[in-house]
Amino acid sequence: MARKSHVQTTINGETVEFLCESRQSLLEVLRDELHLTGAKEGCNNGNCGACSVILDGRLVNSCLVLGVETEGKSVETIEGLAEPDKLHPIQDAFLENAALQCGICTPGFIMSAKALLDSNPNPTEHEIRYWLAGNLCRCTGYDKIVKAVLDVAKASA
Amino acid sequence: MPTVVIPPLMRKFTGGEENITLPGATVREVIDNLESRHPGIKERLCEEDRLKPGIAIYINGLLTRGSLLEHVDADAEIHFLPAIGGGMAKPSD
Amino acid sequence: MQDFSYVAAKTVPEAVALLDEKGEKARILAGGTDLIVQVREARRDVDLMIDVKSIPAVNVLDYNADTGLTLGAAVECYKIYAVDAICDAYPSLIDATTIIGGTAIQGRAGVGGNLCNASPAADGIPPLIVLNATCVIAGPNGERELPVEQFCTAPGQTALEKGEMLVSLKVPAPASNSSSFYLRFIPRNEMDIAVVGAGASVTLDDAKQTIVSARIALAAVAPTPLFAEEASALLAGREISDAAIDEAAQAAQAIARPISDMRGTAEQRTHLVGVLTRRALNGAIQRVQDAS
Amino acid sequence: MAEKKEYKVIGTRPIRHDGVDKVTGRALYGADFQMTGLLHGRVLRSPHAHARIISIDTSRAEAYPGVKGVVTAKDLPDAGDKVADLGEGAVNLKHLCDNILASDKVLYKGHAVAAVAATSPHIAEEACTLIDVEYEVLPPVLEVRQAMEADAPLLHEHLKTTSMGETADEPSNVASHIQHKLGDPEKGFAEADIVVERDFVTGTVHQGYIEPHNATAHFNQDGQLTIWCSTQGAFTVREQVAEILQYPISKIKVVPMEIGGGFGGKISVYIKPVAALLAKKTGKPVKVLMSRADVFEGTGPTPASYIRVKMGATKDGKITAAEAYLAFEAGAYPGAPVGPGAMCIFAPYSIENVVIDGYDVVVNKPKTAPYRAPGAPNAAFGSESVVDEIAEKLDIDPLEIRLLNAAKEGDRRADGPIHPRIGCIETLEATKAHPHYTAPNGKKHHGRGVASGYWFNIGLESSVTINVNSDGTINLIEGSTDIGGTRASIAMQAAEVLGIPAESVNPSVVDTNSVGYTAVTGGSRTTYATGYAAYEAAQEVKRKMIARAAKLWEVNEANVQFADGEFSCINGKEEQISFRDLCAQLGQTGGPIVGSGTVNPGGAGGAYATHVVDVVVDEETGKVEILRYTAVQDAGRAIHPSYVEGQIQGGAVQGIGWALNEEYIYNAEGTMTNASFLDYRMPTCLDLPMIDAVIVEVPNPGHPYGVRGVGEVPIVPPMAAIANAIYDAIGVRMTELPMSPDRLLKAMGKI
Repeated sequence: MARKSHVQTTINGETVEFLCESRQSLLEVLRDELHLTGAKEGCNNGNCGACSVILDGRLVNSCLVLGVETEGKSVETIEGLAEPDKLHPIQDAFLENAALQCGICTPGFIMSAKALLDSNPNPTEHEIRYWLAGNLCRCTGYDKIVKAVLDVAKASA
Repeated sequence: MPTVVIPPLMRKFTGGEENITLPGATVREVIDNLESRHPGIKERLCEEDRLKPGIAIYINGLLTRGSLLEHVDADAEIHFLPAIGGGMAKPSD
Repeated sequence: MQDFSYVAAKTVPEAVALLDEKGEKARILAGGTDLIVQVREARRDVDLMIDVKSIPAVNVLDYNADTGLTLGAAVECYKIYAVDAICDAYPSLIDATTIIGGTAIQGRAGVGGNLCNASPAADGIPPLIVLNATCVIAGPNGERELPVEQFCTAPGQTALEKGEMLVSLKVPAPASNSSSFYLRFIPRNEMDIAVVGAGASVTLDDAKQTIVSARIALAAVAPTPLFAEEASALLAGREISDAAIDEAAQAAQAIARPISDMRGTAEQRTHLVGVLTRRALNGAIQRVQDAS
Repeated sequence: MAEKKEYKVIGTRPIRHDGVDKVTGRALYGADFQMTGLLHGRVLRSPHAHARIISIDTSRAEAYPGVKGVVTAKDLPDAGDKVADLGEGAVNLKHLCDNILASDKVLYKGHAVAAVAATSPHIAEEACTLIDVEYEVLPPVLEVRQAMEADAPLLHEHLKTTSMGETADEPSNVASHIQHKLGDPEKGFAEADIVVERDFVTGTVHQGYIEPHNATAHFNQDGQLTIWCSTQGAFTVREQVAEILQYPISKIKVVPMEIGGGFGGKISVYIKPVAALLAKKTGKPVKVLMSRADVFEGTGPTPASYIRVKMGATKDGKITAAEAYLAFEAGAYPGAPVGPGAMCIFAPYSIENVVIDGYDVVVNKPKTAPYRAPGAPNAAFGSESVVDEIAEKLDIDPLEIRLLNAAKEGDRRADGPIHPRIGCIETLEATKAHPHYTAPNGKKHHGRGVASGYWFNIGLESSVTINVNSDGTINLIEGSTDIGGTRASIAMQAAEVLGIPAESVNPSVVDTNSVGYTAVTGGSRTTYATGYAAYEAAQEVKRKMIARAAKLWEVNEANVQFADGEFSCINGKEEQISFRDLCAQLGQTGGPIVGSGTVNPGGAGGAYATHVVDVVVDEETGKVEILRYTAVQDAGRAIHPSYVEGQIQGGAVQGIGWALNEEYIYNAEGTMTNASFLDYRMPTCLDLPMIDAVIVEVPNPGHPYGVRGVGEVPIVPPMAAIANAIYDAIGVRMTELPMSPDRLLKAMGKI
């Protein structure tokens, strides 16, 4: 049996400890060990963005990070975005704009949009499309997703 | 009386006739009457008192459940068409 | 996915010792965007991943207008294009780092890892070749340097010997009146692997009308990224003209040895080498001419 | 007959009911399901496209630490010669079972051969490599025309061509032949001044939903089987699993989790019966997940096809005759959507003389599954390209020629039935009036194309139950899995009936034990048919509420009227009570109120779409960029316009992917070489402009609010529209999909 390592990390502001095998990705750890199933597996090789999380302030595909690599690091996931009584403005904008259909890509898109707006609060449509190109959506044709992100940018301008 | 539109691939049974008007208040009656006029055609449409898989019935342009018990109006137009495979339209019993 | 061990090395000697001890089945883990996928898909057999991201030497990102750039092997793409001075000095490197994967990939992947992965289609390698970069390699017998165009030896194979690792890349400071350009052809606008990639650097005379020197490099048209040496040499001393650029493009086409695969056909690739070489050269020239 | 009138809820854009769960990551999809003691299953798949299985030895896998059970086709009941009649049509049961786990032959690379349950997914995966399968490799058949040749290797020794009930004598890869005929095509072509005939080829494409298939199964000690999964239809999962396992429906409960896209691809079952078999064998709950490669190689793509279209027209543009030959790849087992393709191909036109032949042909590729208007996009690529060419040769505007020949109410479709009220002309007129169509378009290598499309839509069974709450809200229970906002569009129809806000409806999608039979979310039927059931259920609630008001006021029910959410007394008493206030009185007036509706409506009402696209072609690289895109569609009545637009935009973009880059690329051995999201190139947002969705409303008389299905038809026009735009840009007619850069370079003579 594969050996497990002890890892201590910060997830959505809380210190979390877990045991994991070296071969378990951060995505597997989040979903299977910590039951944070908001990040989704769409391709498991970094091409769909459904597993996007923010690691030490930078957007990453959690399927391409090993769980053991997160020792001492800070992870933000979709579960940590809303306040107890209030959605994050990006979440509101996705709802207002009907920017989701099946919803499987939505957590990834929202985390990706958050990382974009954190570093560039007022992106152009092209900048949004460039930044979100690593997130695949098969339902919406992206139109309403891009509009939702533009709305958030406008509101903060 | 209802009119049956004979599918092109079955017109050899009807001597090329495309539209046949015959009595019947249910699909079953219409098919039985069709069979007595053009023997052999029922075997192509039905097996064991059910419509063959792969064949669908449209009455007045609407897809039915494919039951032989389906009611047929006096002026109805009946089509036997290939059932739409690929997961779309053949309802289950 | 096969089971393996993981070590976060603290120093280059520690990583080198582990590599030396474990041999082929030990791999350096930097961004992991290629390695993790390869192991997951059973395309690479690995017993040990040596995470080098906490080693200071592989995280250096230092640019000096006189001495050039030192780029640690584990520096992620996004850190490179965040530095304005690097964007100005090495635009081809920025062209590449902003198109490797998507933004999430760029949060992990780096140019050093791109080089060590040794994909023939790597976007990061042609810019390094045209920018005259040198690899700084550490091994059991100390450090050595190698021109970047000699680093890749076959698909997925490098000149690294047993126990050796890439520590950093050194890129000379750009000459005056010089610039560089990298582009690739992909069917989509992002997220694809290059069907063909072409990089070019040029140095022009003060009038910006004559090419003093040029370097051209190609991706995805041979088992390794190629330095198009003859095509580059053809341009030295030539006045800028469509004819000169066409000649160089043809010379570049002549060295392409592409295959047909799911990403493109051989004839398409050969054709694209010509198109992209022209565009890369014109792009680099334009950048020099646009600079005030 | 639904008339244009004012609605309070319909046509508004409320926040969808499941929205907050889906933007916070809390919504539970199939793979998110957790359970104590869960085992993880993985499937071993064939490395060969066509081979006989000589032997399977699972002993090494069974001995591997952590492995709890291994299953193969031997664990399935003997299928014999039975025909399974399923929600997806009549299917040979052996074919159905063999596609779950191959028994004697593997028929495509990726065909499931065995499965392992273990304590971790990694162990299950490792154990799969320890299963020893001996194959006798056979030559693969990878293309439809090759498969139809007399000397082609046969996939199935006993498969014989059927044509409307008649079965051929000799075995063949052609499973069936269909034909539609109208008028006298020969005469029609003789009357034409111009005849255009072209061949078209389309590649194999996948639905490309982002969520891989998943299933968790558990057998209770009493034999009760529960399956938690993502599916387009819990009831069809129940039926298919019951048939495959030969297990009573009453002992199977299917719990539909949230579903991450389907587009037709999550109707057929793949790993659900496998999870059940593993659960049975191990006595533990087992979760089976597919990888992305499994999804590409092991689940239904939509067929590649060869299509020949011939159309004739008079000088003034009247189409006099049309002929089509459609040969569709079914994949490994019969069932290509050639029927719908044949139904739809000329449906935007009123043509007197038509003949259409369709062939369903097996090849060594995964068995195809429905994909958004299955069959129609392939067909329309051919017909809409030919119509464009006729228009060009006659120098008639492409929209004008479509208007001149447009199908309308009362016209006979080529397959026989007569069109009811349809919105073909209205859609074309709206396209003509759109500023996009008249915007300047003359730059070098820029082009504009248009194309139309038709999809018939379906009705089928839906059931809804409404429980009235004392606070004036209702709980709406439905069996239609919500893939794109249908909780909202169904709830809104009930809300409209009861005069309450959409927010006062709590919709739930429940398991197969908890609601009446409901067919799949597919065929663009959900807002139409389940909405219809919700309407009926709400009507029952309304009737019962009227009875309560009558009781409260001690009047006859006939004296109670309901309008705008208020019950009032007519004839005599001055009484009025709101829906909400009356709900608070339910206890006093006789207890809870439950309304139910179950429907199987026949009047789904076909949908038309016309798309306009501007492209620019890079003449040196062959790359096509989409610059502007407008999609006009008759929705009958848009219940929630945002989600109607979303369907239109999403369908158009899937079509753009199909048009430009998406295809299964096979090597000579029959291995798909691009089975990943890296190399199966679906559009990213950087490849697209905004998609302008224009909703036309020609109410469907077959629905109380005039709803027509909207989900499928938007994928029908894009391929031809883009091909026509490319022609406009560079003067080259592209007849092969995808119109990828290398094909454009070849067509332009650059390579």
